[in-house]
Amino acid sequence: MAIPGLEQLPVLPVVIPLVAAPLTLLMKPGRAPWAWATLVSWVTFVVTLLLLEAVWVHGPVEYAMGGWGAPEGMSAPIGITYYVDLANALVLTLVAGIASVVFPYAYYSVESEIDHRQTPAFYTALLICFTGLLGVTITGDAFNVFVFLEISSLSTYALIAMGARNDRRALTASFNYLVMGTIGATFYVIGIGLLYQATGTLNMLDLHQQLMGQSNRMVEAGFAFIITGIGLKLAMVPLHLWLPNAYCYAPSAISAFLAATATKVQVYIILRFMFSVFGFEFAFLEVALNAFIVLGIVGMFYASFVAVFRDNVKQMLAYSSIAQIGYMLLGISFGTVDGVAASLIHVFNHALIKAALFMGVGCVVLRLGSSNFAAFNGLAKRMPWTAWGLIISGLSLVGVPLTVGFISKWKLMEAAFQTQTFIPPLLIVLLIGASSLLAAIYIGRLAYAMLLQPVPEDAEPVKEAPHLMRITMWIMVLANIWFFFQTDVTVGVATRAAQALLDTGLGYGGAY
Amino acid sequence: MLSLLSPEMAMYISLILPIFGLFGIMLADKVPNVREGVTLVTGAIVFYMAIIVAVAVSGGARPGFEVAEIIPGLAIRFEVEPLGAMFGVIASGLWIVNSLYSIGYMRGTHEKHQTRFYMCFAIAIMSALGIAYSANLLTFFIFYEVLTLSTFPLVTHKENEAARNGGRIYLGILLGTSIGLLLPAIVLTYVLTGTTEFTLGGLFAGGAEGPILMATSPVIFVLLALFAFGIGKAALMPIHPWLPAAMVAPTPVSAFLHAVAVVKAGVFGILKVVIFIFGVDFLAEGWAADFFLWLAAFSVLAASAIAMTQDNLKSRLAFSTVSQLSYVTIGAMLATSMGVAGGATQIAAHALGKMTLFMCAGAIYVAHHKSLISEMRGLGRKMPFTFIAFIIGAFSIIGLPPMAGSWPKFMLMWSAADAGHQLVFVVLIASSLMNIVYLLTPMLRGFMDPMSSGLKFDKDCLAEAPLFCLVPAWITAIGTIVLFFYIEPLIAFLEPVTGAIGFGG
Amino acid sequence: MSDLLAGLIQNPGMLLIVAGVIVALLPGRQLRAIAALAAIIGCYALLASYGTAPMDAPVLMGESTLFGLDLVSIRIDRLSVVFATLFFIAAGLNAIYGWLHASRMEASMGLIYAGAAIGGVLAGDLLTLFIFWELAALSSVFIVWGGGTHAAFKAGMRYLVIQVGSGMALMAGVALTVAATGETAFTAMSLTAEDGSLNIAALLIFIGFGVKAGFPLLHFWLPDAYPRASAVGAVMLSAFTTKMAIYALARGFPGEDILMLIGAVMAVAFIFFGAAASDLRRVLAYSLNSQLGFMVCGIGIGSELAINGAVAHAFASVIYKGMLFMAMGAVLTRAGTLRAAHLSGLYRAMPLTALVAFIGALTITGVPLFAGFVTKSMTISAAGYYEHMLVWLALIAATVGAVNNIGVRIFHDTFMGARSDAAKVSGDAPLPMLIAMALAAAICLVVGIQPTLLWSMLPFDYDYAAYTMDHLITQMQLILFAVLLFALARRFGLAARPRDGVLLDVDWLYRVPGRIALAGVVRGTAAAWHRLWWGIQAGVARLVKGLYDTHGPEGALARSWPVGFMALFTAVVLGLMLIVTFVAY
Amino acid sequence: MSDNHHTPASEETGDTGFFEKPGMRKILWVALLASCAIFAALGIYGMVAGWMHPYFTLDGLPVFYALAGAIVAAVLGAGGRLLSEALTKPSDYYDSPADETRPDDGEGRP
Repeated sequence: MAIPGLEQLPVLPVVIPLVAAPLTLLMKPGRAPWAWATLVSWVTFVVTLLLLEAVWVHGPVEYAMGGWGAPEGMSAPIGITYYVDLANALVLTLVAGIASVVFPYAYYSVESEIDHRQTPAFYTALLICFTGLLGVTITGDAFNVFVFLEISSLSTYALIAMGARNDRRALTASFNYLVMGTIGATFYVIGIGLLYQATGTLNMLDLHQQLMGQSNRMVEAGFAFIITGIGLKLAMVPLHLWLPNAYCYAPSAISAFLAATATKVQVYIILRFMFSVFGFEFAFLEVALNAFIVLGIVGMFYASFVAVFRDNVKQMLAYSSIAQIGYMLLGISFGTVDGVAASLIHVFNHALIKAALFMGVGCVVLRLGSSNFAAFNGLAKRMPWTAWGLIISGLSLVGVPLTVGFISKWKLMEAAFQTQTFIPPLLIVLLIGASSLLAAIYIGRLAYAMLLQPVPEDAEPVKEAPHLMRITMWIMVLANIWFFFQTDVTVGVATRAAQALLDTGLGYGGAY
Repeated sequence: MLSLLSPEMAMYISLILPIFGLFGIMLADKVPNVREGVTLVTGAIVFYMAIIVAVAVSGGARPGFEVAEIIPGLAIRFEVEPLGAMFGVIASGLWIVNSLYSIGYMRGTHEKHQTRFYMCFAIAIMSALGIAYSANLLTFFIFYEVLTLSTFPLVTHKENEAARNGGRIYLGILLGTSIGLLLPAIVLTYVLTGTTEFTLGGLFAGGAEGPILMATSPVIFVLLALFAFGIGKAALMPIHPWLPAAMVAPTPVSAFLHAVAVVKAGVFGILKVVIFIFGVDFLAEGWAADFFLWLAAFSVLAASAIAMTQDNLKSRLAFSTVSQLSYVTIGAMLATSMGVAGGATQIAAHALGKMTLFMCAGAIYVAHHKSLISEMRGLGRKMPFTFIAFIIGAFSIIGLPPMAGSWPKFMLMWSAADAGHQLVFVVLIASSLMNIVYLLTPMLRGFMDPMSSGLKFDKDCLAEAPLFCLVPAWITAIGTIVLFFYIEPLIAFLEPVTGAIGFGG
Repeated sequence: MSDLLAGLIQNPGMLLIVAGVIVALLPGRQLRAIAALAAIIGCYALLASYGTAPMDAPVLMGESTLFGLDLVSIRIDRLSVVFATLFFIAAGLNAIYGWLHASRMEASMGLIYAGAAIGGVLAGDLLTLFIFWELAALSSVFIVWGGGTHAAFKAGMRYLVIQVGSGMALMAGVALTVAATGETAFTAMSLTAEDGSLNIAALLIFIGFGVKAGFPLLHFWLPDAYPRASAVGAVMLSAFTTKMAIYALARGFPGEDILMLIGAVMAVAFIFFGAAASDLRRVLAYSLNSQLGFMVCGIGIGSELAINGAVAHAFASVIYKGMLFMAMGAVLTRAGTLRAAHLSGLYRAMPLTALVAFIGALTITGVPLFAGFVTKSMTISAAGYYEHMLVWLALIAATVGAVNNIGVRIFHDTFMGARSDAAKVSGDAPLPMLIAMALAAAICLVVGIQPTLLWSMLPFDYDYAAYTMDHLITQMQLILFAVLLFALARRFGLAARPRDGVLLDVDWLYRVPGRIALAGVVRGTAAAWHRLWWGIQAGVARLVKGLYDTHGPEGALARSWPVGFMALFTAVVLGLMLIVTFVAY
Repeated sequence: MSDNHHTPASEETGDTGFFEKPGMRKILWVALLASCAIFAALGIYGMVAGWMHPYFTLDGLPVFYALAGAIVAAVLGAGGRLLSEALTKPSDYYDSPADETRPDDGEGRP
């Protein structure tokens, strides 16, 4: 680190929330845990921003936990290494940024949806989950990924289950997620085990070095286990079945937070493993990429179709998330800098979009107690701020210009045109367009209900959502517009990050 | 024109003012006179601004400004060239006429949600101006979509089952083609050239460095196809069904769609793409345009044939529009300077003519609640002024002097001769003759045909539509005649873009 | 004021058009008639002030630029001036004739029509010609509709289509011409290009002219529409459209050989149709068409004498044909019908009209002392001088045809003989009609007696002696023996009037099979499209339903599955993944 | 063209006008025949004497024009009749007869 006094920077994003989480549990139910969690998220966000800036200016940062660097003469580092390049710095910032908006937002929503006495536990779990997500992103150690993955997952199960006060089905959803998440984690750890068997290292950088030229059954199997495991966590079609209900029955704030962060982190892991750990020398990568094209396209369409017919807005958005993951997979599958950049950009943009949407739905749930379509009829007249926020972020989801969704679509199409895969580029682009149209249909349905449907006649008058929720939601909505104009953060960083990822060897060969 | 405003400032104002107008309309929800007053004042100012811009453009200026550069080579930027200035003047000018007419129509038929109606109009006109002034494909695309979305509530204004179905088709086709085809076309353009700026002489023609692609490359064909079908507002067959489907809207909306903004935005886009993205000469070198030329020619005839079978006056007019729009496409795809000039003048001429026709159709509906042609026999005696205006408009569409519609036809023929596509002559002539049959016959029957005994009107009792319906129709009807005589200034105005000042120019 | 308008408005025809619009707004028939007459005189004065110029040194005025082309609104030379003058005379006569009977529309459109014709013959370039050409079509169709019947409406629609078609052909030809040469000057052109191939541009223009000139097979609109107009309207129609086309041919295609053939066919063929038609104005229409053949032949011959003859005959033809239409109009006004089978013996009630018809018959058949004699002789002489025997024979035959169709059918059968029921009319033609007819008759006589008055106006200075013994004797022989034969036929009951009914002509082709074919194509296209569109809609509906069944809330692909299944499924996916991995490697 | 006025109907109706009087008709017949004879004779004389100038050999025939007039008239009479027989259809062939009448719409036309 060239910046004096910031040597410890890479570790802070994990340490701060990790330390803060148990403290939360000690607090009085009510406002204090919330305020504390919010404060933590903000501090973390500032730290991640500093980290991003540092990486942007000075290149990748390596941090050996407890000073256990690679001993003299040994190539493999023994201890856990944190390794931050632009790719994970971007995701870190994203996760922390989303948290710093969603946490404040959560207050009223949590008050109404969670048992008052459970609030300290809730915020504790939330902070732990936050820690896990950051840890997964930041670590340079394959096994450490598993650890943080489980940290975040376990807390997530608890958080989802807390939705049971509103709807008992949250329990089932949480249980399902638990089973599936555990399976996924298990697969992942088996995969890691196999790789360790083959290479004797768990450090990602080192893994890459060791795997170079290796292509035996064990590595193949490890690859398959890792991809399936992460794919499961990622809700990659056809392994997505746990996701809709989990998102749907979770408390509103949790839906917003998870939708915007959890799957995004998994996309980063996939990227990391495919390009940094295995790399292009790995013969099977091509096959996997081709499979991703198909899975991506299938996901884009299949999940969108389902979303079109859903009567519950949260479920609709959940399925939409699955479809959006299809875009990210598609970007990855191109195996080019542009493609991976497009994927990263979409990770970022989609987080903004989905956060805003779920926050909007949360406002509606707070006031109307339901996220069914019927509740949205005439919403533009009853809760104009919420409705217009939903519309704008919905347009962003569709990919309408002036919103970030457009940038995603644009970069993805641009990347698609420049690829050489077994599907003609033009066809891929047209399919992207077609699936955007499906998004237009389900968002259009929502917009139609809100704008043009009459308010039910027997409806009682409702107030707008509390200022806090509206403001935080609109911060997200405006971010959707802001990052259309400010593409340095997304396009600029993502392109360089993708470059770094694709450069053989985790940053050794790259300038970044 | 003496003006304290710079053309750039005028552009800012004309793009932003409608939004203020929107809020003004919203605030004046309960006071219809003030609300419509806001609309008209906004319209007048915007029109004035459009004229300032046009005057500056005719003086050789190319006012413009950049809002933001999104990605290198991809910016939201405005710059006005003559074609856009013309479209801006047409759209903003006819908006005033249309607003006047809307007042008569909406009050005459006691429509609901009038505030929303005027608000949507304000957004739509803003986006039409945005389209007119856009300096690149991205900006064009943005406002193109805004136009689609803002007109959707207008199309479904009646909120019944038919309106919803029509609206679904309208939105489905327009959004579908624009996102599904136009956006890929724009991206591909960007991928190939690194920019989407409208460049005089053609982006693909490449200027001094030479073309980026061979003119005969299949990629050019693919791109042209994506653009031609992607700009669904140009209603090239088979992308046209949204236009008849949108006929469920109140008549001012139809007039707006057909004459003021929407379809004009489409064919304007086609012209822009041909002139500024491909380049006229570049396109002429290759073979790609020929397919679309004949498709447009087919469109002209087939749409006319379908129009003949429609008994609903408005849907007949809708198919007539499909047919007439393809003239512009023909002009563009002939890929000669005279062709694009002909297409450009057709935009203006058709705007005036079709506007008249729709407003008359609406006036008939307001006054007598008749929308089927078979019910209009002898009605001309009851509302002669409406019918005469209609006939003038129809003459213009047919292409008879002294109405403006005759010049584009002549220029297209000229261009067809230049390009060596003599078969286009047959299409244009047949189209004119079919126009007579399906546009003129029903209206003249209202006058010239003796009435059947069942239909007797009092001799002295004219039952015209309200003046607010009638006067706008006459304004545009007279406009077609005026434009006939002032075609030369228009050609000269467009010359820097089209390169057509006539023979040897 | 725009360049174009500034140029056009100097054209007296354009001014007359403006006057026509104003007249439309005036109340009262008398006032309208007075205004119309004033406008005609005023505009004529303007034309007269421009003077005249020889053919090879025309005076050009009202120039403007359009599309980089030089437009010339007015070209003054002897050819254009004589036609313009003729049209002014015809317009004046029409105004007087319709003093009491012209409707508002007829009064106004009649002026516009005349103005368009005048503008057209004065036009110095093809584009200006096109403008007036279409204006003439546009204004005249209202006169057809002035007939006020449903049949007139339909005939008018057909008329408009074919007239606009003529204009469009002209436009196409002009477009081709300007694209090739950049010139729009309306000068003589040729159907064959310099390399001997067909000149498409000229051909299109030729066809455009031919439609209005009533070329055989393109003529059908004429006998279709003219008889449907009102009494006043038919007179207006007879004067302008066809003569404008004759002017255009004389200007554009003098000496084009094919014209001789076309003219000869016209001259002969239409006398047969005239003989077979039962509606008297239809008889006149065919006769008019046959007379056009004279002029077309003259233009085809192309010598100075022949062109002079064609122009002179056009002049006379407008007057006498107008006069005959006036007489028939008067009969229609009084008797209410023009079906030959219902009319005879009208001279008792309408002696003056009968006299006019008689004079008309004498003129058209070419009896000496009447205009027809001098004008026909020129063309026939030209055909003789230049050894075009077929043309010459055709023109002789056409003269005999005129004897039958006009002398026998129009004059004798209608006005002479027993008084029919329809002939029990209230009196002779109204005064304004009589005045107009008398003026026309006077012109016929003046020209017939003092032909040099007309000679001086003709395009070329050509000293032609009409009143030679040769001409007198041959012409009288021709007429008298024809009359004798018809008289004998009547005497011995060999001749009968044509059957009452509709006489089929070429128009049958498009009114029956053409109509069916067009309707078939139109319906077929529409049906095909609608089927396709319904198919698409039904397909989309089916697709949506199918998707709903699979992806809807109850669909297999969207249901919530039990966790056991999910786990199992995950295992399956992993298994697949492993298999693929191993197999692929 | 003071020609034939022989119409049997005139006797039947008994409505004889100026031209239907038998004396008048006789005069007209005589005048017609006489003028025919005169011009035929003049033609023959002119041709024989040589002060008439035929265009072609065909019209060098002394009474060519007389013959031509008579023959064409005969052909035309027969031809017209045939054409009428062949091509005349009932009045309602294209339009209904009602279309031909001008309905009284109680308004007068524009």
